Amino acid sequence: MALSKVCGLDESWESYNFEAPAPEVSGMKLNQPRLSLDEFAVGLSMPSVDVNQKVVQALLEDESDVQVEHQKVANPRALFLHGTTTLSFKFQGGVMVAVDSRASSGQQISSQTVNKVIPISKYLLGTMAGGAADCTYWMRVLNRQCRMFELRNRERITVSAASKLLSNMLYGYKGYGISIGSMIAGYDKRGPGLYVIDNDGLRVAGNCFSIGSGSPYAFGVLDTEYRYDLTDKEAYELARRAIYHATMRDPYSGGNVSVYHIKETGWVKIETQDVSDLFYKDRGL
Amino acid sequence: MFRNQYDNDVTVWSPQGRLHQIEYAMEAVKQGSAVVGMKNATHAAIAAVKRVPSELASYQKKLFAIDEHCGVGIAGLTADARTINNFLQTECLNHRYAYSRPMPLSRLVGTLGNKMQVTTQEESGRPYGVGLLMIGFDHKGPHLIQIDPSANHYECKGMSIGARSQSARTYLEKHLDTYQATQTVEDLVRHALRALRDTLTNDQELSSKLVSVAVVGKDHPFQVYDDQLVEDLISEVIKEPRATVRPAQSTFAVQAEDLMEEDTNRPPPPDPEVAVALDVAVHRGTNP
Amino acid sequence: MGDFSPYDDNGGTVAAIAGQDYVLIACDSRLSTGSTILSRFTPKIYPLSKMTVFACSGFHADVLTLIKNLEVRMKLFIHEHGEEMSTKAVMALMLPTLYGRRFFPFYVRPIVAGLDRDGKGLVASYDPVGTPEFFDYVIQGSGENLVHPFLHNQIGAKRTLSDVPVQAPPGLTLDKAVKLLKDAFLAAAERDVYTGDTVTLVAMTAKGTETMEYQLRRD
Amino acid sequence: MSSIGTGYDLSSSQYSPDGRVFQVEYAGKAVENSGTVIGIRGKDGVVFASEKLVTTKLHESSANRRIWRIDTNIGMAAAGLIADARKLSEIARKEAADYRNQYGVIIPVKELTKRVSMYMHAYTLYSAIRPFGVNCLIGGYDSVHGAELYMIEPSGVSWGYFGCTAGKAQQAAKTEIEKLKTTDMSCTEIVQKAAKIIYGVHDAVKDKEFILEMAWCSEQSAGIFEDLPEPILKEAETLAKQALEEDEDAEMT
Amino acid sequence: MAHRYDINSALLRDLKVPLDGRTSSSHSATPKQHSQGPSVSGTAVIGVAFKDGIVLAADTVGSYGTLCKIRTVPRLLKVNKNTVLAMSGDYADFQFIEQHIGKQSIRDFNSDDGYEWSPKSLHSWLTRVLYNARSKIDPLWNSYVVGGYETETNRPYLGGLTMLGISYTSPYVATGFGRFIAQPFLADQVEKNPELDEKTARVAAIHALRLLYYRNRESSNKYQLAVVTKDNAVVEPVKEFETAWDTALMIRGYD
Amino acid sequence: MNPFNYNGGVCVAMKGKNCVAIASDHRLGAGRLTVSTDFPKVFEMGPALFIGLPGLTTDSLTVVNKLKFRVNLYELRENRKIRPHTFKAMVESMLYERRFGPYYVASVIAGLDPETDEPFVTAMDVLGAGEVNEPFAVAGTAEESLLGLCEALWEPDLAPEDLFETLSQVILNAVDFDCLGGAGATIHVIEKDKVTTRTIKTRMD
Repeated sequence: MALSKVCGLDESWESYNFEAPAPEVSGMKLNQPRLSLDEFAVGLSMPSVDVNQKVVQALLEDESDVQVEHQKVANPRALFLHGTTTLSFKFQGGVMVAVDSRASSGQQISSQTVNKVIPISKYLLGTMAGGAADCTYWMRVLNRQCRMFELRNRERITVSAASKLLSNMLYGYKGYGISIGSMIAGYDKRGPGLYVIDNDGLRVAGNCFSIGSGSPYAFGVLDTEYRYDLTDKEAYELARRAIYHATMRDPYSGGNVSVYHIKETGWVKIETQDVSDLFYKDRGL
Repeated sequence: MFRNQYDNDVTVWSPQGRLHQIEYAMEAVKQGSAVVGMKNATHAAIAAVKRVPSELASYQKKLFAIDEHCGVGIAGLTADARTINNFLQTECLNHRYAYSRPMPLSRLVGTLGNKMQVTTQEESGRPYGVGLLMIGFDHKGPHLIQIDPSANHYECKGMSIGARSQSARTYLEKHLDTYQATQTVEDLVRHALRALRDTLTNDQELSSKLVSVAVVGKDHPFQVYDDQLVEDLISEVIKEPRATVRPAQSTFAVQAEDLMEEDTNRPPPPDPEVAVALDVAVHRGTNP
Repeated sequence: MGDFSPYDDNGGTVAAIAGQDYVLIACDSRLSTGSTILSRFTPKIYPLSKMTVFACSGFHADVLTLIKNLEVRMKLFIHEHGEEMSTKAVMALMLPTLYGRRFFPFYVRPIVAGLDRDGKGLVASYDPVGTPEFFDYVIQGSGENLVHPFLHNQIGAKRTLSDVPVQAPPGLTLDKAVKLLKDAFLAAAERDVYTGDTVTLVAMTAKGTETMEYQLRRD
Repeated sequence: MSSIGTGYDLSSSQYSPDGRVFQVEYAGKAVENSGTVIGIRGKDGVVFASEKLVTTKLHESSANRRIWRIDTNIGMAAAGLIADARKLSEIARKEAADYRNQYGVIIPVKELTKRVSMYMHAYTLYSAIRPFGVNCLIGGYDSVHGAELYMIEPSGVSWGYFGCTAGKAQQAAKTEIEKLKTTDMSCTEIVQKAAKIIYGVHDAVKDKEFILEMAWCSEQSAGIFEDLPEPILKEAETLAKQALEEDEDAEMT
Repeated sequence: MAHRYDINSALLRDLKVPLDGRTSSSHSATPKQHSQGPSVSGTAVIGVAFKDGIVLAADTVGSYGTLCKIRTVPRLLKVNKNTVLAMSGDYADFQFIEQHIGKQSIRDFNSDDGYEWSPKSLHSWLTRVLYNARSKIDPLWNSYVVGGYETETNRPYLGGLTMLGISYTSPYVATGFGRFIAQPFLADQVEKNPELDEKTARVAAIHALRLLYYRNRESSNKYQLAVVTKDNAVVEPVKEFETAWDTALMIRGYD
Repeated sequence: MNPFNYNGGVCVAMKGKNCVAIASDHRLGAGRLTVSTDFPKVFEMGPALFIGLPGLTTDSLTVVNKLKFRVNLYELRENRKIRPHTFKAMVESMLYERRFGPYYVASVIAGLDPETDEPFVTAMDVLGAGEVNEPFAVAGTAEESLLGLCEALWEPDLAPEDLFETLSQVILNAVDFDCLGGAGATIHVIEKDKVTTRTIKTRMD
């Protein structure tokens, strides 16, 4: 009864009283399905977590469409983009970042031209491995957070702080199936910085990382030739070669190799090259 | 105005059964610059005077789109209008979301009226200090609806609210049949401009800098005219001699207007008594 | 849970080509579920604004909902800014819209196509949670694997990946593009049971929009 | 009203020393400023008539309705603040819909009146809200309960009536209705009487023009609450005007 | 951050064991789900558009599994003079929807502003309702055919809708089992004769039901038709159609 | 893991005018590792008869050996060259023998009839079910891409050179979209008196 609202009575009062409890579906706003306008706030809002999360999670556990008695049960996760080789290492000249550009869903190549380096600020780069949308989205969120930090504190955010922000956010969503393996690389007042972040909230600092399906091959090259005192030229060549060789051996990596160098003055893109071109150049063909 | 112990709160009735706070809110509408609206068989139009606070400032926006099929012109507190517009837009969006067709104007104002009514009955807020002229087109044809801070709304043939709007109302009453019979939007808008012209002081003249125009109608989504279009329409109207405001024919015009007959240089006529909250003019008496 | 699955795949193919001075979008009109056809008269192209269209295959209920959501967001933008969203802005809007449902994703294969302010064509495709891809041609849906290599062969094969243009080369005129997509859909309808009935082509240029329809296989 | 202005009349949560709640009484004043509304219950239905005062000819004749349909066979008419009355009509509709949902039948007029009057009463209890400035006439007809008519006052008090009035000329109108044997009359007859009453009590000097708005729920309307059909309304108006002129003539001579 | 996810409350929710063996209705650990599958249900319905109207057809069985629980139950709902709804699937869910449609119709009637359900708006609203329900993993177990005359465009309107919220329009629609058996027949009829008249459309609709009856144990030959034209919508009384079983003798190999 | 995706690879064959062509890619994988980029999957069964066997490589090699043995035996016994139709039947029955423990190979056969010089192509699944009336045949990890390309690019009565060009476009563009295929391709164009074998470059990643 409308009266109950005026009297400030608890809604549950109704159901204890003479009236039969309203069916729960009435919560579906059947009369007029309305939009939740919160969802339409312009800008970035956090993805919503529904009451039925567990049910949906169970549903999406598999990464492919399931065949049940000849009837395909559609599963959007089958369409998410995956696969990668990314690497990053510190050296005397700053931080190198290099990535491939292939995105695949299943064994099908969806794209050969994905940009897997996401600029967070002039001094910060993030790399993308795992779910492409997950990475893109959370990097956008991180980008906003970093800018807020700068506006509030009148100084650049450190690589350490930026990576901590991201890992904190991801930890909040732990167990919900987000897939991210990312390196946050940058240059701040403490010098070059490099962290690995993953979707469980892990955050580790280090000198030399590679992430993705092609990372074992990239490590093979990197670990052999990596020294801290590489010249800039040598560092570019090493980064490029590590990615290139990984793409040759890993079916889920390929396309272009892009090389970035983060210096004290900010990051610069060194080059983007088609790995197929590199191959034929290599063989002198 | 006299001090009055019953005018502090919207939740207090005066011994005469009046709600002074609502009446005061109605006064706020008159602080806003004038808006004129009218309709013919197929279209509805609104025109408004936009104020420019200084040479360097841009003008205050007067006309707002609510949905493809409707929009409003406002007079009074712009900030309050923003809340109302938001509400109206959301309602229209929701209706389209559920039913894939535009919300009928009667339902839209109905919901708005009920929302506004709450502010006239509860202490937690104050009544909205803004009047609206809403134009729209739905299955029933074109609409012009006046909405007051008192939460009343009236379906109108023509109407004007805001500062010096009585002069425009006089025009609207006098030419009621003429503009209702217009065949084109342009003719309709010209009438709106003429009515609006009557609200201007003598040192002002219609121009696209001063006037905004919006129309809506059959197969014509709500559209705020750009300056060029407005200028084109104005150019004809300003060729006409400026009317001496002469409200004589009006059945309901307020007495004070008669003063205007001889001397056009006198200050503009005062606005009429507010017909507040009730559907009838309440004669102001002294309080006990 | 029982046997209930909240998802279905209603098939269908959508494709688009961005040209120097046009954009061309194509879709079939078959809506199927499992082995049966629900409707042969449901094209998958939806206009969003004067400059932008949206095309989408996948789970039709999600598609319809996604469009409603986009329409709401675009209208709010108009209310806020007093003008329609540019094609580029719509393309950017897709990520938050799709990612907002990250934990209960739309099963959709969307394409956004339109003209930029200079009348150049723009197309973008997305995965179900919003990863964008900007390219001069895109194709999504049940016939994707069949037809994508063909378009690649006709448009994109000879170029190096390190420098992929956003518009197809000037040599690919609108007429050629129409023929190309028509052929592509004929091929898709030939081998993909979820694609067929009618191919609808929408060509947008600065001058206006033109819609063409051709019959496809109906079996 | 000896206590007016003594400070005990500023809140509806406050009694005056002589035990009155002035705010509720003042709200009643608002009703008395409004155009007259009458409701009459006959043997086969109820009829509402309202004197809709016209403040400007710029308003459409449909503007400012004061009679609303609440459910298929129940209507409501109101005198007082129209915005308040609209809100109450909305509340009444909700209650009627809820009842229908719950029990699958139309709400009895008595039950509806009870719920609306409880709602209005709640607004007389707190200082943070004000009483409704509305007299609410609720009436309906169905074959089981027959015709029913109730009026709720701003205080939340409600009574059943054979005929009730509210607004400016409520006293005069009441006197007129009392002259009728309403229980024996059919709605068709009542319609003409009601029109005549409204025309009769209208104060043409103070309020220049008005529109007669009428609705009924009767056997003739097939148990649907609806606006009086145009021809019947026209006829009643003509008769009322004639009667009025005759009266005036009689007075003159 | 309207939907900020609170990990603790989710954990607590999962761990909570109700002491009295049942969960409180408003905060249950597992989301409430109504229809896990259809109970008393109706089978396929048919819709055919002709050149100035539409025909909907349905048999009148409410079956409970293989039991023909109710022999005569109306599965066509006249919403107003422009709009008719045909249902298949769970009957209780349909009644729930029916109640809400009625509620809104009364609201429209009360408002007296000439605004009411149109086939398109009903189709759109039902789509949202069914989609919302499926999104709660709590589906309303129904498919619908919405038919009518759209006064705005002055054309007949015929649309289908599945329980997941997949909605579409088509000159011929069949739900459930009808998609396999009736739809090809209807397609043939409509494509052969794009300017179908009412009479042919009626015959086609009844024949489609007959075809279904031959192969569907959940249907019967008692049926109802609804015809909507520009001026009116009529849901006709229950009738029976003729059947011929002489060819049945020639069918071998299924026993 | 799907055994077809363990080693990867594709085959495609196409009819021309009095000629037929068959092609395969060069990649050999082992799960998520590319082991070799020089592993064509087309095997010669006679002067104008070839079979492509993408699938699980260990099975492919076994099948090839067994088939070669049976073909030799057939030709010795019959004292004539085996016809593609006959060969198809042979493959069919051999694969079906393993109905309940199949070889994980799909097969593409291309050849000219030794008597009529009629072009012949067919493709078969693991159990030997095939179609003979299509002008092209595809198998392997990029099956759908190949099919789409053939459908769009194939024309009737292609001359040997055109056939080569068309087939190279088909395989080239198909493996560009396949993670598990690529790394070069070999194409055999079979005419009445000669077989032209050429290797083409593809992307290597």
